Amino acid sequence: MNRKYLPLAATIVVFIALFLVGGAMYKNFLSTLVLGNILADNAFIIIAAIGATFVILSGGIDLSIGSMIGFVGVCMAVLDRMGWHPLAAAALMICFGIAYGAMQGFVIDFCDIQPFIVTLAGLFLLRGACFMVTLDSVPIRHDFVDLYASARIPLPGRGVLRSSAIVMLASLALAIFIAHFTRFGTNVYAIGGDKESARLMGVNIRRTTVGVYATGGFFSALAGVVYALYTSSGYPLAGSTLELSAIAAVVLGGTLLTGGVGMVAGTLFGGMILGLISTLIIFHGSLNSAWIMISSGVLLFAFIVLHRFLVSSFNLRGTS
Amino acid sequence: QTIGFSQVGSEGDWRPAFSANMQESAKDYGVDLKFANAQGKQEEQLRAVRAFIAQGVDAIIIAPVVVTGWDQVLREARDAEIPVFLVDRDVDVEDKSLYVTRISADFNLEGKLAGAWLAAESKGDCKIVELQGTTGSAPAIERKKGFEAVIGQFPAMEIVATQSGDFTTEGGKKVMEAFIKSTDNLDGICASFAHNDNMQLGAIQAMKEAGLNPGKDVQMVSVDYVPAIKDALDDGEANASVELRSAVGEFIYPVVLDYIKNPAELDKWIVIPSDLHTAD
Amino acid sequence: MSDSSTSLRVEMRGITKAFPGVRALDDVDFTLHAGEVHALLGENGAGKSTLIKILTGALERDSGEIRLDGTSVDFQSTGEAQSHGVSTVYQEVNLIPAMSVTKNLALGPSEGWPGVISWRKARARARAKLARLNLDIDIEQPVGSYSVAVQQLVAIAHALDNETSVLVLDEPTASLDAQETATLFDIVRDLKQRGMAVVFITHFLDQVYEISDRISVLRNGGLVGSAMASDVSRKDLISMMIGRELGEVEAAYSGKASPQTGKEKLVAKGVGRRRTLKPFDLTLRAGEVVGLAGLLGSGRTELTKLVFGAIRADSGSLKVNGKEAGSHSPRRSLAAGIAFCPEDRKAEGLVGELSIRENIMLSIQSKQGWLRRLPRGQQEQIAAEMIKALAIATPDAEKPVRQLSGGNQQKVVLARALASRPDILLLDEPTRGIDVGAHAEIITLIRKLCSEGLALLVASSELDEVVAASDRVAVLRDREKIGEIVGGEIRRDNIIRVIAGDDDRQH
Amino acid sequence: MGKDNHAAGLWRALMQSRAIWPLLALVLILIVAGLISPGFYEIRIVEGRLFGNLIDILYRAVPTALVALGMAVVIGTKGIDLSVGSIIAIVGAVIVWRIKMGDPHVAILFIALGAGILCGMWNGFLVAALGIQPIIATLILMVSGRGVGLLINQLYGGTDPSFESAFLQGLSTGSIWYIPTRLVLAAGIFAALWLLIRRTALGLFIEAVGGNAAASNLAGVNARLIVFFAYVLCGLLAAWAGIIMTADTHTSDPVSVGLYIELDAILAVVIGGGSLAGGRIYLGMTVIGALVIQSLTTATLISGLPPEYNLIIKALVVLTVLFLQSANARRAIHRLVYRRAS
Ligand SMILES: Nc1ncnc2c1ncn2[C@@H]1O[C@H](COP(=O)(O)OP(=O)(O)OP(=O)(O)O)[C@@H](O)[C@H]1O
Ligand SMILES: Nc1ncnc2c1ncn2[C@@H]1O[C@H](COP(=O)(O)OP(=O)(O)OP(=O)(O)O)[C@@H](O)[C@H]1O
Ligand SMILES: [Mg+2]
Ligand SMILES: [Mg+2]
Repeated sequence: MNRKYLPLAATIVVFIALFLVGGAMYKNFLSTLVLGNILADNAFIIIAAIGATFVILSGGIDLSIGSMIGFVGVCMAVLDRMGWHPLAAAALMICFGIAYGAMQGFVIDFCDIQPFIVTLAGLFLLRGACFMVTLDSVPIRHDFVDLYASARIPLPGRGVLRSSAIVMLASLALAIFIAHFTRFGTNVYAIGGDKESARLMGVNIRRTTVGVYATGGFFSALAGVVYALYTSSGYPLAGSTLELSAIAAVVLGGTLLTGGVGMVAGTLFGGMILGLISTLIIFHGSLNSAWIMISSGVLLFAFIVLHRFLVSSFNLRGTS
Repeated sequence: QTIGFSQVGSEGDWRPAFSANMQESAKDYGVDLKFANAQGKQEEQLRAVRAFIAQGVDAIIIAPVVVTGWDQVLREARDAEIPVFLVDRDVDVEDKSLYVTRISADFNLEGKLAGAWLAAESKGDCKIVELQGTTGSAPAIERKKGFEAVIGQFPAMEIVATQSGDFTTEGGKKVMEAFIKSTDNLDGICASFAHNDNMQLGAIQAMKEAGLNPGKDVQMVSVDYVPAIKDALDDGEANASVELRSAVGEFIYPVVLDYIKNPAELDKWIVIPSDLHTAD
Repeated sequence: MSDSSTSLRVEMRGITKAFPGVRALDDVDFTLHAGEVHALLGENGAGKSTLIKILTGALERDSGEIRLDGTSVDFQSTGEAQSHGVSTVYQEVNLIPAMSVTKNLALGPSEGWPGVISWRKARARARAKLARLNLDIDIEQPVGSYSVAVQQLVAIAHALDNETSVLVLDEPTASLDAQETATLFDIVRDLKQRGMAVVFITHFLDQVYEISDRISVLRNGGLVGSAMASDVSRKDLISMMIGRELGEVEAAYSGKASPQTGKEKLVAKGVGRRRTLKPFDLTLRAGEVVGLAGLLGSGRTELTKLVFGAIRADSGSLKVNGKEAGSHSPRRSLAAGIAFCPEDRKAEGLVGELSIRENIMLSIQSKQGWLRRLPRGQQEQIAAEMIKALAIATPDAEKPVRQLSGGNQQKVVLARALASRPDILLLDEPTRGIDVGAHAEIITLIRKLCSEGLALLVASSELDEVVAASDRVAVLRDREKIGEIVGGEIRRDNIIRVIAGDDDRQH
Repeated sequence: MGKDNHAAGLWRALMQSRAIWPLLALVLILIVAGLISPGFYEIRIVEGRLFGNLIDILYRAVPTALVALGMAVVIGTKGIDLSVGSIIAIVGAVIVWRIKMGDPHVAILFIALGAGILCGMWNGFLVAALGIQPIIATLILMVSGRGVGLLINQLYGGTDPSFESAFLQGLSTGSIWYIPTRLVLAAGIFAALWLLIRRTALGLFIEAVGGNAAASNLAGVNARLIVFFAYVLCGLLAAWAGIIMTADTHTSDPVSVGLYIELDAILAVVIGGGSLAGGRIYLGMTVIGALVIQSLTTATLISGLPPEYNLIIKALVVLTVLFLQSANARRAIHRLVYRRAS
């Protein structure tokens, strides 16, 4: 096996191990129902994280994800109140996401400002914009939303694959294609690996940077749409601090935050591991708030250490 | 009985007390409580409710983070034949039969109580500074609405400055410090209304440090009635606090357990009374 | 000359470029004809790389005009230059280390933006490009896992494209062995035949005469002159470059008679590491220069790193100054008086953001410990001494090293090692990219240090340098030390014979 | 003529200096605030200490500035510390717990600092010894640290976490010679830190490790130890901020105290010219960065705008400052204006 698949394989192994441990500890855990829930409940995080994967692979970071999700949500809700069809509203918001992302990318490259700060300003700006749109949470009531909510593919066992999960898997396929089979994807890895070298090798840095953040914007807006449909509402505080979960999902999936190394597929499992950690804690159920927070940290730690251990031990054996 | 309880978070003094009360009094009622803390995120809450359904609990109690977005998951609970009870905040669903009942205090009423007390105290003539809760959060919105509904009746009552103190002592203190400067030492201000006690406690500190007399120069009214505000009331530094009970296990569990034993139609809102406490 | 004006490919007129504090190029003219190899020479910091960066769109010029095939051009990016048929191998190996060889070779200006890539085709193309350079490596491995020399070849492969009409090579041979250089030159000749115009920068004068048709010399940002290669003698060329005559330092070292007499400074017994280098024995004596010879990837770098403790040995024992060096690390080695100069200055040598002074101080300071900071005055004095001793071309010691020319960066790496006043000095490709004049001065300096009792180990891909400088040569092949050559036996042909394996000393 | 040249040279040097843009931003914000609120610059003496908006800005900026200084050091090593808010929460909980246990308050000061150091050591261990990426390594403490704080609160019951302590409150809200004590102490800490970074070789080592860890290692720098130390230092400074914040409100609120302070701290470092790519530490400019953020916050608070606008204003101001710092953007603006004029 090629060495570069190792972190991904280790992530999958750890996910399965954690899932089995949960199954051994709690009744009703080891079921397709729980698996389907993890897929659906984390769908928007994973979609956002897929966008973040591109940004991180390019050596950048996008902190505006959570606010974008909130902003898309409130706009969808307000547009619904104004009588728009949710799909039309979604299309508009996705265009907005792409445009906003592209603008961030342009500012980052043209003004040579660090992405952390530009997107942090984006975090403030979009959250502030949410409050401008509405302070209340607004329901989205439309037949399409009910249709979206009830559409599902049954899995063997009690579980179902909900529409959110389906959208998420489709985005994943799209993202894998973009990252690994297009020139743009290769350029993203290149500027993340070494921007100066990439520039000298003839990669168009500005176009790639703008493209990367536009892709990020697309996926976070899509995540916002999924979130809005999933909760059938818009809430100005929705998605707060979600950017951290998304970044954590990317990194847990084996992508290096310094850019240039990683895989989109890993992000799926990174996101599922975060969901699994929460689900395990909820199934346990007898922890108080303090221990809930502590144990999510401890589980995160355990996962990272296990992952490292797996990767390094395979690495040693692999080359001998 | 196994009951799943999805809590909003653990911010401030009030909510941890609420959570602790729920977990402790569960023992008295012989309930196996599955406690989940959403840390202020609706997605965590939806996850928790789904996990409760997957676990097959006997009933689910939700203290919602937001009012909207519940139709879908409540339908899933109904399909799994698990009754859902709301505590604390309300939900906005089309089909009210999706939950059994809401057992809680009334945020709007809390705001109104505070407003009414202040109107009586100031004889309907008062310039007020307001310390809001987290922007966009349900209690902040409701308490503001309730309060404004009452003072709207009195032409001479007016909110002259309002800012968010994020429900924290620190935030309340910072905001009050700024108010003190922007209103020239609270010149002409007759009252401070805070959406929770923690912010009011911060405000009291800020006023004392600026050489003002909270509770005397300015009427201090807030919501929650946590232990620390009791001391302030005793010292005369605060004037009134609307109690939001944290020991609500005794109100909630009997209703839930009764319902599990014999499911009967209940009122959609069982109101836990909010009392107004003053210095005396 | 009149006929060649019809085939004038590139014409640069009045190119000027200033950086804060330096005038890197001052009104420089440069022309390039189809079917010629034009060597661009000059001291370190003369402005060669700057000139070609301006030609290829990597830098903006302050003034001047560039014409390509008669039309005025203004490339905003290297990608744009590439699509106009100008490809370049820049001085610092510019590849993406974490990406596979295939992907690196597939990078470039993209036609049709969201283009889909067929990796099957890309792999075939990569193999073909590398085959042309006689390079047989696993193209799925990340480029960073290969040695600098291999990376250099991959960078050359990246620039070799049939669509290209102008090929610019900035010190492509600095880290190549004779064999790879020969392969490269065959290719260049072939391209020339087909009418391609080639710019070739190097500090090896032999190579200049071997391959180039015309020579231009830069000094201090100004053009000294251009001439046909056949019209200038080596001596004239050198004085054009450095502005004075060069003494006869390059003459063969005559002191090879007294080996094995100095005090044993460092003794390695069976030191090795699995999958890295087979256990070897090596002794370094005071006042002695030991050369390391071998082919590309034979393990010279590994050997120096093992001795320095940059790679941890898993067998054997190492004695430094008679004392057993227990667990060996760069920090301990430094404290024991060993200094090391790594081959990859960009990745392992320099901290680009820090100034020249700070880079030079790093080793001395870590020897002193963090609490005993050298006073600023003393730091400046040491830096100034080093800048003078190694002729580092810079306006002042506070310039970030990132902004220095390649050769001057290499001098800073050397300066750091020398400034820590070592008794044992390990140099891995120490003169990569250093100009003729400075090369001579550095060799003089190092010999002086040796005569004062320094033990020196030097790994170099320039066999002549090894022959010229060493009292003893250790030869490596396939990650194994296969022999030592001593004293008068040190001759180019002897070494090649040992490397090739028809020597009875093997195994 | 000569004088003119000299002035022009000075002007150019000024425009090229890193310090000018953040300072300019600070001055601009203060001017705008003065226009909004006429009494903005007034300084009086109330209750034995200086009192006024300008003092408030300095006073309120202290915790952010302290955390930002620690962050600057960590960022210098090419790291990041997301857990500073959690460290503040833990320190707050520890203080209240030890007070309720009846420890002498001077001892509590050291226990609290110890708690911060311990947290820093944990982060440093994960990053330097286990080699975990800093953002994820510190995320662990970020998510669990507030839980630890809650847990410590439970050690004494936790229903009423308020306390009184003349000593600790003196450190935070007291004053010496009309000057708030926390300012005096912060100035002392800044001086000590500056000496530590710039008058020992530590600063050089940190910047070298942040710039190129592999090269620094080969140059004999113990890169791991340096990185470890940076996190410990950051933990210590966050602990001091935690003491000030806890003593300020004399209560412990682990869930929300210092929420998002890590973002403000990082912002301060960047406004001060630091780069998240590591390799440089600018202590003085970081403090200016913290002052920019705090004056912005204070100005927004007194502006009378409803709180919904806070974030948008912050975003716009931050972007403007960064635009000004960007040479490329300045050039573009210049070109635009120039073309318009001609
Ligand atoms: N980005 C930069 N900023 C400031 N000065 C620079 C920059 N790039 C190059 N210089 C300066 O310009 C001068 C010319 O450098 P250049 O790289 O062209 O030299 P070179 O002739 O290629 O030397 P070498 O043989 O060492 O590669 C040097 O003094 C160098 O310090
Ligand atoms: N520290 C290291 N860890 C892993 N691999 C390494 C390390 N150092 C070198 N290598 C790899 O070992 C191989 C041998 O190359 P190396 O540079 O050691 O040979 P060499 O004889 O010095 O050749 P040259 O210097 O001419 O390139 C290369 O693929 C190189 O990338
Ligand atoms: Mg050069
Ligand atoms: Mg080598």
